[in-house]
Amino acid sequence: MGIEEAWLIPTYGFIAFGVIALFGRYLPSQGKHLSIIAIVAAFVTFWPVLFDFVSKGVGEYHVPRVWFSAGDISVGSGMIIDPLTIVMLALVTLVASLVQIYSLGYMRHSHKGHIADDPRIGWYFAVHSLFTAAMLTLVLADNLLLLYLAWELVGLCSYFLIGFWWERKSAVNASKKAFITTRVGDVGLLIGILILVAETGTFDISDIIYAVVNGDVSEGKTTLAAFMIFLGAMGKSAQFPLHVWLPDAMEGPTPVSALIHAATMVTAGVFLVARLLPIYEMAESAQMFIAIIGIVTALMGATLALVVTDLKRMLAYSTMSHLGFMMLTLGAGGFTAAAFHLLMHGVSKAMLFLSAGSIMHAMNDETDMNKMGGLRHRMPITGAAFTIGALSLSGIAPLAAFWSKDEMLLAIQDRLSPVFVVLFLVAVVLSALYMSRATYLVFFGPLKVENRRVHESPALMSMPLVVLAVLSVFAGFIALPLGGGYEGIGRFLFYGEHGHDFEFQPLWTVVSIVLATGGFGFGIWLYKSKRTTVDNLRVRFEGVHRVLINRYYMDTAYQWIVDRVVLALGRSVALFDRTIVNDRGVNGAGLTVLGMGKRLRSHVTGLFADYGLAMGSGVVAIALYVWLRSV
Amino acid sequence: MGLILFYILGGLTLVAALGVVTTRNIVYGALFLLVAMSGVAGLFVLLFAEFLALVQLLIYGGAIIIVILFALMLTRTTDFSVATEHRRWPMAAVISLALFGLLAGAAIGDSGDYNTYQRSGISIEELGKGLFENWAVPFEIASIVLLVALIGAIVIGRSGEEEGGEGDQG
Amino acid sequence: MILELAHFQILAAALFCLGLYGVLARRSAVMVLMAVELMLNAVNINLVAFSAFRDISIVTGQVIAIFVITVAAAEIGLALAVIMRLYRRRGTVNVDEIDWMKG
Amino acid sequence: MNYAERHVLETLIYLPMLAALVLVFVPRPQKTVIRWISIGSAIALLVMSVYAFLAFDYDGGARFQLQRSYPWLEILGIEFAMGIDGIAAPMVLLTGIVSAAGAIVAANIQRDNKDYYILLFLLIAGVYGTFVSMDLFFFFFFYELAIVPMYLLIGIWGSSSKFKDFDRPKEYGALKLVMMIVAASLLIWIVIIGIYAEAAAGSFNIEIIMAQVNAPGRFSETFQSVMFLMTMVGFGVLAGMWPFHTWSPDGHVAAPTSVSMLHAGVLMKLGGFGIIRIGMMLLPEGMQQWALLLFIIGTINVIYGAVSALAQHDLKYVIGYSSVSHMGYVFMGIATMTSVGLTGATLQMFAHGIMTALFFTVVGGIYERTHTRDTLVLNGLASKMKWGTAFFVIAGLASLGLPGLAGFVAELLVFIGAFRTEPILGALGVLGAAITAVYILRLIGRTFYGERDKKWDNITDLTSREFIAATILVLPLFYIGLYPQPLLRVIRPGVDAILAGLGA
Repeated sequence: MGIEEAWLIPTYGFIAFGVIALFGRYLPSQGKHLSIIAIVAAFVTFWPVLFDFVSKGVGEYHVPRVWFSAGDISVGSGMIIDPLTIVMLALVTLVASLVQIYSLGYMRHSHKGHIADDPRIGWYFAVHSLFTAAMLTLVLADNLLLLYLAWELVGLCSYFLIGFWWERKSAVNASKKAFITTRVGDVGLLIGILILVAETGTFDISDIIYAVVNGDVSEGKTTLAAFMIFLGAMGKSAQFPLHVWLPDAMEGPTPVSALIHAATMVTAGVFLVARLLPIYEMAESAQMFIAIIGIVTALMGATLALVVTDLKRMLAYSTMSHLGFMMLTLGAGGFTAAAFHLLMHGVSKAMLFLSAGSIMHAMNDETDMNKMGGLRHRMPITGAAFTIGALSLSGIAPLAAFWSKDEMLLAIQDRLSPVFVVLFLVAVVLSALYMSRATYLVFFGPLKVENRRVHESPALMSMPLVVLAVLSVFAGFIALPLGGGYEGIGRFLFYGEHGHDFEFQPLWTVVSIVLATGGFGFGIWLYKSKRTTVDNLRVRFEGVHRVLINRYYMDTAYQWIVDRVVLALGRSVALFDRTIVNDRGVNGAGLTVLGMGKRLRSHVTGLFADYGLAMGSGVVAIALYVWLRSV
Repeated sequence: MGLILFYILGGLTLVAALGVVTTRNIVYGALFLLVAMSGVAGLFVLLFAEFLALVQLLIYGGAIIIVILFALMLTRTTDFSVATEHRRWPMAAVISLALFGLLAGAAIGDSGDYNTYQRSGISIEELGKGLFENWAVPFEIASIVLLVALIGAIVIGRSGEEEGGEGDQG
Repeated sequence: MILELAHFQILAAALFCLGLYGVLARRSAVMVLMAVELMLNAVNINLVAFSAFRDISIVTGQVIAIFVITVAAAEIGLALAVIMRLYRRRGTVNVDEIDWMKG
Repeated sequence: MNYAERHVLETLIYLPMLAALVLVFVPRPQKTVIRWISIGSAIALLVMSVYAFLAFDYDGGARFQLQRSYPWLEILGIEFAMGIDGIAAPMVLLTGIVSAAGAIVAANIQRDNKDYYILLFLLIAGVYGTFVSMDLFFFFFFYELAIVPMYLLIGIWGSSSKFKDFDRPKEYGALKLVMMIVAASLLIWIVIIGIYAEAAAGSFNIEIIMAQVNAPGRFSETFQSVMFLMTMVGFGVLAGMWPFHTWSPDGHVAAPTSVSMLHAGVLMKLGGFGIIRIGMMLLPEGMQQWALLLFIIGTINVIYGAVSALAQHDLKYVIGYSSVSHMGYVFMGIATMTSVGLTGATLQMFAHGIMTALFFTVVGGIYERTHTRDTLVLNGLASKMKWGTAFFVIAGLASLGLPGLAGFVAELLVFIGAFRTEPILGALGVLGAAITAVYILRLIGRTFYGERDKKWDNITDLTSREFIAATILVLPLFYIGLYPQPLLRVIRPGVDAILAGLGA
């Protein structure tokens, strides 16, 4: 059981999906356990692959397999196993297993008086395992086509899962919006891939990178392809212009958000850019563009998270903001820092979503933070988990995200201009602020009377929380060289000559700790005592507040574009098609023929004389013609 | 000598024909037609086709003109003198003249090897033999044509009474 | 100037064109019929003239002339019957007013 | 060639005619007997088409295989010659699949289904004949045979529809459809006669004519370019080329389900097939001259079809316009004149044929139950029509080019070819795919998901018959999507032979 069997990991998911989708009705409780078995099996198979990988020495292993060939293009469906893949495999299989176990508990809600599974639980778990399988294929894919296939499949699964409760109109619209926005991004990705394929003649990632690196592909084409591919990444990872779908995606069940909109799918964009980083190294302007988009998204996400009252939407904005951080670091060429933060953020954010889920589960789907308060008395485990997650993501010292945020800070300050560094720090403070706001509003402060009966979630739901909490606390230490041939995440991720090991720059670390803890403390203090100041702050900055509440009016703008421009264009083209091309063109031709017919008929007067004249003149004309020719 | 006769008879026929075509009163037209027919008969005699001249006079002069007069009398077109030509007559005149010019031109230009005008008529029994030997079939057909025309005329003519003037089939 | 075939041909042409004019221009159907008779006679003249100026022993020209006359007779009979019906139906034989064939 | 291989192609033509003949003698009220005979022979056709496809020897075989020819009119050199090449084999398979599904769905026709089936089998015989015949004369003969029954099928069994500002009586749809195509076929007839005369080989057989194509002095530059333009327009009308596409939405709205399945599924591919077989094979220089125009029109087709589908309210109108848009990819694929592009075009013809047939099966089912196709009225059907929704969603995803389904592989190959020759137009094509996603999802979101209008409380899910027809169509979609190699390796020899001709 080594690297060669790595393809098994995604296959469990596909098989589970096939079996449940087709024979779900006949399986006990619609086959949800089968999906659990599949994902746990994937997690279990991951470990021998890891050990085999480590034992063989960290490097890039390529297991090629031909899928189909048409004309002179042959497309493979092989695998690449390299540190990035391993890290992603670990994250996806771990989080997916925990989320699926959590879903067992979460998807049981009081249905007509008694606690029972959701009527379509089978479909839920089927799409869940399809999603995990697709995500794992995406991570393992060695060629851009297989990656694009998995990319679309992941988008499709998020469409189904967001729109899972399709009785609700809002869920249907949210899922449609999500799929179309990501689809727009995917068009860019496809065009980017096609440009690269047209230039290099192959889909294989390593060949393409090799061709780009030693200059077979022209500068202009590489930059264009890089831009286009980043467009796809923006769609999937909800970066600035294409981020509008993420907050609405919260319509789906919370475990879905935990898995898809925190740990896996949204990180696919970051993964893609990381996988193709050498191409971006060659395209300077593209990389700068990524950095700019990253920082803009980060700030935007942070500011929106500050004002939103819905707990899940706040977490969505926080994800957006952290994805912005990762993109910024990739823009700065910080491959290891970004991958590391991706891991850490995945773990902590998934836990936050799961705890939000257990809160909602306990307070029958209430998500408005103002209605919560002082829940720590009633829900100690969830409370503790949420606080650890919040602290870690704000970058408080020993916890997971602190290490990665530190790494990112180092990567940014040594490659990008100070402006980025300052903005990065501002964003760090803001994220600490909104995390503290959320933690305080939900768990601390007085317990409201109506929340009296709230009780802790069942073991099935709280156990994953505990696992993730433990991870959030200790995961950070993998950055340090822990011996046994393992010299820290830096060396592991960036094998080969230019890997950098974890050096400890005291100055920046102190700055980040001070800012993070200061931000968090200030937040707690502000919301604890000075509730009034918060209100009049809101009043004074009324304008700013309204803008933020309306998500910078982006959604309304997009909706306006869709209604006014796209649909109007459709209607006008359809009208043009029916009136001009059809009535004028086709029927028109018919009518002209009829018209000619009518005119001809007018010559048939019925008068004998006219006919005689016509005949006579005919004879004369012919005779004249013959005569003239003969003369 | 033949030439003078030809001019006399030809002129007579042409004048009569002109009369038929231009007279205001239809009855005069019929009479002019009679004169024209006799002129033509004369020409036949000039061309040694005596039997033909006889037949011409007999049928045209005797039968056809009379029938036309009957028709004129029955359709009472005589009591009002109808304007002769309809409004597009100049066009007809032009066409006729053009045709005449062409035909005459063809006739003059025709340099066929025709032998000169000489007195050699054919006797009636030669004509009869020719008619009944190598033209027998057309002769029979002609008789059938006459028979059909006869019956047709009777049927059309007779069935007209009982219908009366019912609606006009537009 | 001795008599030649051309004279007869020109005469026949003149007669034919007069007949044609009559057919095209006259308003009364009966008059049209008469003009048709003229045209037929013109043809006869030509026929006989040709047989005369060619080899007279061949009787074709005259035989056909006879046939032309018979057909003319049949034709005039029928035509007049039709005109009688026409008159009874439309009350006029004026060619301009009979346009049942109008398209 | 064993006995079966020698006679499989001609039986593909004789069997439908035989079935029609047998049906003539079945008394009219025996509806079930008629139904079983038709479905039986349709399944037999499917089996034989699959056999013909598998019998095609893709590595090293002759260009035209399973040949069979009967002398018909020696003096003109017309023989009833049959044979399939790399391009025709998948088309024969497609015809088998779609006509089997069509015949099964046609069982819903109650009103004198005997005549319906007879006409349907004539149509199927015509389609098989066109794909299979190697003699230009018979190519045209079957081409007409395939189109003429359409008029009666739509005119009698179709359905007129009233919209708020215009209405489409079925007669109008039928008349327009057949009129435009027959008028266009006139152009094709001129081309065939022109080629026959120009080749002066005294035969209509393609192989003999092809030998003459690059004979010195003949098939001059101008001759080929004029003839190709006429071929392009002639076949383009049937294939739904842009300015002449308006019959497709109107025709489909009026047509009964199985007829629109066969029409959009197979007949429109005749157009594309014709352009390849006559345009590319016999008029190579013409092709090179007009390739850019075909490319531009193909892109217009894609964008125009997708955008106008956005604004449609009637289910069949949307599918009609989406067929126009997808045929645009076929034109683009042909116009790239690369082996990847042409393979993509052939695959797209195959994939789109199946997708549209699946679409129409479900839409037919919906119309059967709700008697309306207006998406403004229909909503929330998913709760009642589980399998109907599932199949429609699969067809929708295939048409918006989701990887893992047949549509994606075809569009991908076309795009690769396009990016090699005209990158800008290729990018527009990809944009077209995005617009497709918008209107498909709007359609699915509005008609299937969301809360159900109480009017549709008592509709039932697909009947077992419709379910079988839909499964026959779904399997190839997934199979080609996941593993297209069996189809691609058959197309390869056909495409290489054509490009060799083109290259010369």
